[in-house]
Amino acid sequence: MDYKIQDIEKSFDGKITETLGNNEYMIKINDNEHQLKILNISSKGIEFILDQEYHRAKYLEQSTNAMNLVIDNVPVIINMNTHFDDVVYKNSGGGGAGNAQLALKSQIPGKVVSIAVGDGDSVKKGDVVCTLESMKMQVAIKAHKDGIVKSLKIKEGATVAKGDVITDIE
Amino acid sequence: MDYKIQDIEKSFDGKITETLGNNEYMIKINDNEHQLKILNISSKGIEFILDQEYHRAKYLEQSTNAMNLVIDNVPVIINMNTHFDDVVYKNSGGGGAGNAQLALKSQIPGKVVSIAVGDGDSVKKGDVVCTLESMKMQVAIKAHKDGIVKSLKIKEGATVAKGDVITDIE
Amino acid sequence: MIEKVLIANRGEIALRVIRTCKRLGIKTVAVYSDEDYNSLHVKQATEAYHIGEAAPAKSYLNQEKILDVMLSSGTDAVHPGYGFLSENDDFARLCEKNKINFIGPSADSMNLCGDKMECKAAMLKAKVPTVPGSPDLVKDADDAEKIANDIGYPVMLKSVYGGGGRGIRIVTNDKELQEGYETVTSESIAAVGKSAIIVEKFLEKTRHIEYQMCRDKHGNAVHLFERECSIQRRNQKLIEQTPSPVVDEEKREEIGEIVVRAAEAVDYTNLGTAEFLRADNGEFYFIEINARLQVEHPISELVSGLDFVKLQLDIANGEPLPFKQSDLKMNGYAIECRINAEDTFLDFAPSTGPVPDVTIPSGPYVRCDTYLYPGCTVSPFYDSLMAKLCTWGKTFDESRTRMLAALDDFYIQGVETSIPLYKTILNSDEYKNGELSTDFLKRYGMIDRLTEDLKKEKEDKSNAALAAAIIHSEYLKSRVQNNNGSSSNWKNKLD
Amino acid sequence: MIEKVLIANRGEIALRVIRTCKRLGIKTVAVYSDEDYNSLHVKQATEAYHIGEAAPAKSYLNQEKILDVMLSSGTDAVHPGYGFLSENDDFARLCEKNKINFIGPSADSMNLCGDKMECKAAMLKAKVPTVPGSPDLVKDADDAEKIANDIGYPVMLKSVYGGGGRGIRIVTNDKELQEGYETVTSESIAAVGKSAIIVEKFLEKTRHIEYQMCRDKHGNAVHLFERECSIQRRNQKLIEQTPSPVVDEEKREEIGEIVVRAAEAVDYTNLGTAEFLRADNGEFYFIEINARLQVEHPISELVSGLDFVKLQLDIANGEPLPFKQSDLKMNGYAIECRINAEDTFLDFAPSTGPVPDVTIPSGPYVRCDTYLYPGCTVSPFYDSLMAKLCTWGKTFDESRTRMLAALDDFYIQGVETSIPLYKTILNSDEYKNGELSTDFLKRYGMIDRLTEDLKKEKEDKSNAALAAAIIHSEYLKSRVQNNNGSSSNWKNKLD
Repeated sequence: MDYKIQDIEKSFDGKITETLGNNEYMIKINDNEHQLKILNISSKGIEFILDQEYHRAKYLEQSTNAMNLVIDNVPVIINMNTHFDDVVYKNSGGGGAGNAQLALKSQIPGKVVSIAVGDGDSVKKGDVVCTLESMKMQVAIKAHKDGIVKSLKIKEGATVAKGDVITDIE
Repeated sequence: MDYKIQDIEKSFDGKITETLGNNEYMIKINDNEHQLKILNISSKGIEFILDQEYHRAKYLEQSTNAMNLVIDNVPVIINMNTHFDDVVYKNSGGGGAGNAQLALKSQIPGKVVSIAVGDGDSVKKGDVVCTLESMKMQVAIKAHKDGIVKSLKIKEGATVAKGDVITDIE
Repeated sequence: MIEKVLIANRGEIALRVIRTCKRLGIKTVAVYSDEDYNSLHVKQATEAYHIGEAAPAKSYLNQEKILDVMLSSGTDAVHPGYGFLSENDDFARLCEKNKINFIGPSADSMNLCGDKMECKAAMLKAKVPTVPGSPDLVKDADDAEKIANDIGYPVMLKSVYGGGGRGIRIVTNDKELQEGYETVTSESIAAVGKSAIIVEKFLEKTRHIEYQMCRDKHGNAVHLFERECSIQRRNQKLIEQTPSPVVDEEKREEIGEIVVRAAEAVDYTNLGTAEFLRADNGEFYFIEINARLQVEHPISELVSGLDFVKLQLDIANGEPLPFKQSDLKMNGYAIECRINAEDTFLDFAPSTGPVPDVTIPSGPYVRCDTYLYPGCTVSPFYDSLMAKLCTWGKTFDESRTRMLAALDDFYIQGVETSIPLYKTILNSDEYKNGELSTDFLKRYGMIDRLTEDLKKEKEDKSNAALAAAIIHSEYLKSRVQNNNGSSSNWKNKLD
Repeated sequence: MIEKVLIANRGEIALRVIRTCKRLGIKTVAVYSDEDYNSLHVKQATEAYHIGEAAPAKSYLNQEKILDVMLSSGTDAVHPGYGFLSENDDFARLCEKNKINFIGPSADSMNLCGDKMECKAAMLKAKVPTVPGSPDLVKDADDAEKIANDIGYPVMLKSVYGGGGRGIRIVTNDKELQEGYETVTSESIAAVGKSAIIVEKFLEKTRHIEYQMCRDKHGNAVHLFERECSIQRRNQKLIEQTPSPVVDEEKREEIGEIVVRAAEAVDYTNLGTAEFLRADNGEFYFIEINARLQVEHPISELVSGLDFVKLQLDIANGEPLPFKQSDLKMNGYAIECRINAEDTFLDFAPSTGPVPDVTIPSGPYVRCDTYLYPGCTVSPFYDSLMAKLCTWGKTFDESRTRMLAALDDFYIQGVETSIPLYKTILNSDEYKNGELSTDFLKRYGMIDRLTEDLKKEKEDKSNAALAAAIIHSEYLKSRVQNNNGSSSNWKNKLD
């Protein structure tokens, strides 16, 4: 994936290249490989040892394309393309062949930040139905098929669990 | 309610006598009235001002009859009779007149610590069906009527939400 | 003897006073506004009373309300801290009238300290050097020219009705003075309809050096050494240190004797501060007396070993000073950084809001006076000082390197802080060499250097930041793709 | 010059070393066992290496593994802390062989300090007073009687193979000595098959007083004043203070000169401690040298203003001491309380486990060296010292009252601690008056007084505790009876 750190000119290419077990991974950043060991991880932050050096990151706000974090007390904004919307989309039934499934289900737990449609609206496959906030990240939930929005189940400000039906699309 | 503090001889009678609004209450302990203002409260502890003096209590383990807390860094064990089991019991349908309701529902959210019965066992009204841990307190869930345990829905270690069916009793 | 002290203040200074009182077995009474229910001073005092709304005028400046609390709680003394009512002679007088021991100077002395013209006159009488200039308003341009020639150019022409750069001219010769006098007069008349001009020597590259002073009710007075507070923004101190790099033992004694005379000149009792400007030629000029305990008192505590709040209580109790000047020895070097909630890049604009997480530095010879705790709030109603970070060292460089390490450890989430700027300053050669002046930030382009330092810091951390971002992305995806969202599961899955 | 230091230790002492290195720009290498992944020393060092299982023998005592890390990480020096390998002369020799600068004495000097008999002989030669007794094993009962009469009764008969109270007799006259000699011999033979007896003067009501000493590689030596460490349990120090209440300036110098001779007698370099017993008659007797930085070094730092880890690094770099004895002045009073994870009422049995919450005290003249943080774990594999709480004061009573306030602020959830005991001790008249002895706890019935204090504390807090319980009960009930369980809802409901 491509990353860009705000205020720094060069851009970075980074990915996990190997999982070593015991919470250890090999990570490649541009042309260099680094060993990473996770000590703690949660939705709030991560503690890890990278090439024998301890680091602590706190995740602050983020969108799918930018991450605002504090690394060892230094605030950093990283711009990236996580393709996270796509992953959510695929897992909610979007992109699949079958059109039979009516219910659009949430693939993540989260709080409903905004709703883009109302009962009776017609939507195209891939249209944003609502936006959830999960783990401090805003994620768009998209229609998995063309159709009419029927019996919308969510309210702004309410929370949904993973697997909860957001709406039927007929 | 009657209270007894471990290692202290005398016993105490205490209750809320008045709610003053703005998170303030009058509390009577033995013969003296005290004014109490809550600053913060959660299942983990409470911060309050009692007669103009700030206190902080942390709740550690507790059962329905004993509370282990730390008040201003001083650990204290209080023995008491909260009648909490009774409250739960009444709210789960027990003590009522109607015998029609099959489902025994949990009136509190909690973790299943132990299960006292199995499918097909016969129970009397008031028998312990299972024990939940909620807010660090162990609470017995009792049968709301005589009958046979049918389709027990819970597992040890699992969590139940308020209103979840624990079992049917036919 | 004082047995119960009301602290008519909030924030770190309220905590500072409570700490000493607690140790001495003296009861404390906190007062708090709507904004401060959950503040530490409420939690640490023996008693706490709500006194009103968030706006200072409705709470911390509400003399009648505070008096009510003092009377009803059986308080026998009041500590005003700094700011708020601390230099309000009406309040001091109100306390005197109600037989509450005001921990500070008498109302009359405070009044005299607060009146700049009268105070200057008292100092001149006591042979305390003040900035050379007209003793009073000048009559006309020729009178001004005469004075300018007496004190030597450059001089400043100042309308007493001016302010904000208007009604002020720096002039370097007679011709400029005559022209400038006209301009200042017309500017002042244009602005406020009248003009009244004084002449003062213009000092370039000045340092702000002040002396802690201390005088009991029996007339015994000492100074407790100097502090240099030259690093400022908009006339507000940012970093203070003691000793000053330009004050040696001899100078310390010379100015110290003047300070004792200054305290006597206004019949000052309790602890206070005499502020001076030091010109680049080494001359000291008295500016004013701060008639209270100062923000930066901890560094003087660190080099004297004294507890200034205890000293204040003792003096207020009428006890004689427990030492003579010759008993006092300066020990080591101390620095204070004022950790403000402000955005250096927005011209130090305040930055307020909730602070969900904070890490307070600690360690040998590190002291941090603060009201911060995880989950607290930095309120827009009060000043931006969140913490005073102080370090001591046997040498200046020990104190400086300890400060740098402590600044590195200090983490405050949720608001902008002055911490990064201080790291840049303390790492600069100019600071190391003691080349200080009140225009330090501009003179040495510190904000630009800070920008560079922040960029370099980000570059140093880029690999670690990316690693954190990569792992977080994978973790998020796994929570979507996997039924059970726990982190341990994710780890097992990737393994 | 040392540029990268491996710290062959864990816990607070590893953090202490890292702190000074960080300030000086020296890189640090932490090592950690399976138990210590999440320990602060791992997080604060420049680099961290895993070295094995939790059991010390498999990690912190594993010389080969630690050497591997030193060589592969490019470390040029090792700081051993205290405990673990700090007094292991094999390890010091291994480092010397591999050109790693061992921050401590030479292997030979360490070896000599560790051999009680040889060390005593070296001290006698240097005219350092040791506990009077047989210079070596006694031949028979009559030999023992002769020595006993020389040094005066009471004396102790001690089998060198004894321990734990066995093979030891205190005798007060010739008759008891003859009988005791038989008993000790037969006890020792019964226990280990052989017997070898020494005679030593028995000292009653002794104080443990030790001197910090310091000697560079050029032979310059000074002492850094004494510490009194008489308050102990099972021969382990609990509370230390400096100066000792029974050491005045004259005595300090007198014993200090002996300490310098002791350092020279074993060719000691770097920092170390000479331990003495002080008999009730005022005589000092050397016991042993601790050839390392000691747990209680912070209080000596607080009264000397020095950074002992920096001093160690400088000496290891071959630099001469930057001061002479006459440059050193003792400043003020310092106390250390060792905050142990132990249950006072279970004979100080260790108490281990997770620490979900902790509040570290801070404030002027308060220093806390600790590895604790909220969410850490007190491991059963290592010693019970969780924190060293130190306070300084211009007077002893300032230091003492600051310590009491700091102890009050110290909260550690999840394990039993020695904090309540220390509050009882520091509040006692005997402690205030300096009536210290190694049997202080028993002599003054401190455990019983603690029981009383704890009861009183509970009584004082009973109203507040009940209020908390009452509110909690109502809150719980409302969560059952009310659909929405949030606390704010509950408050509204009750209102």
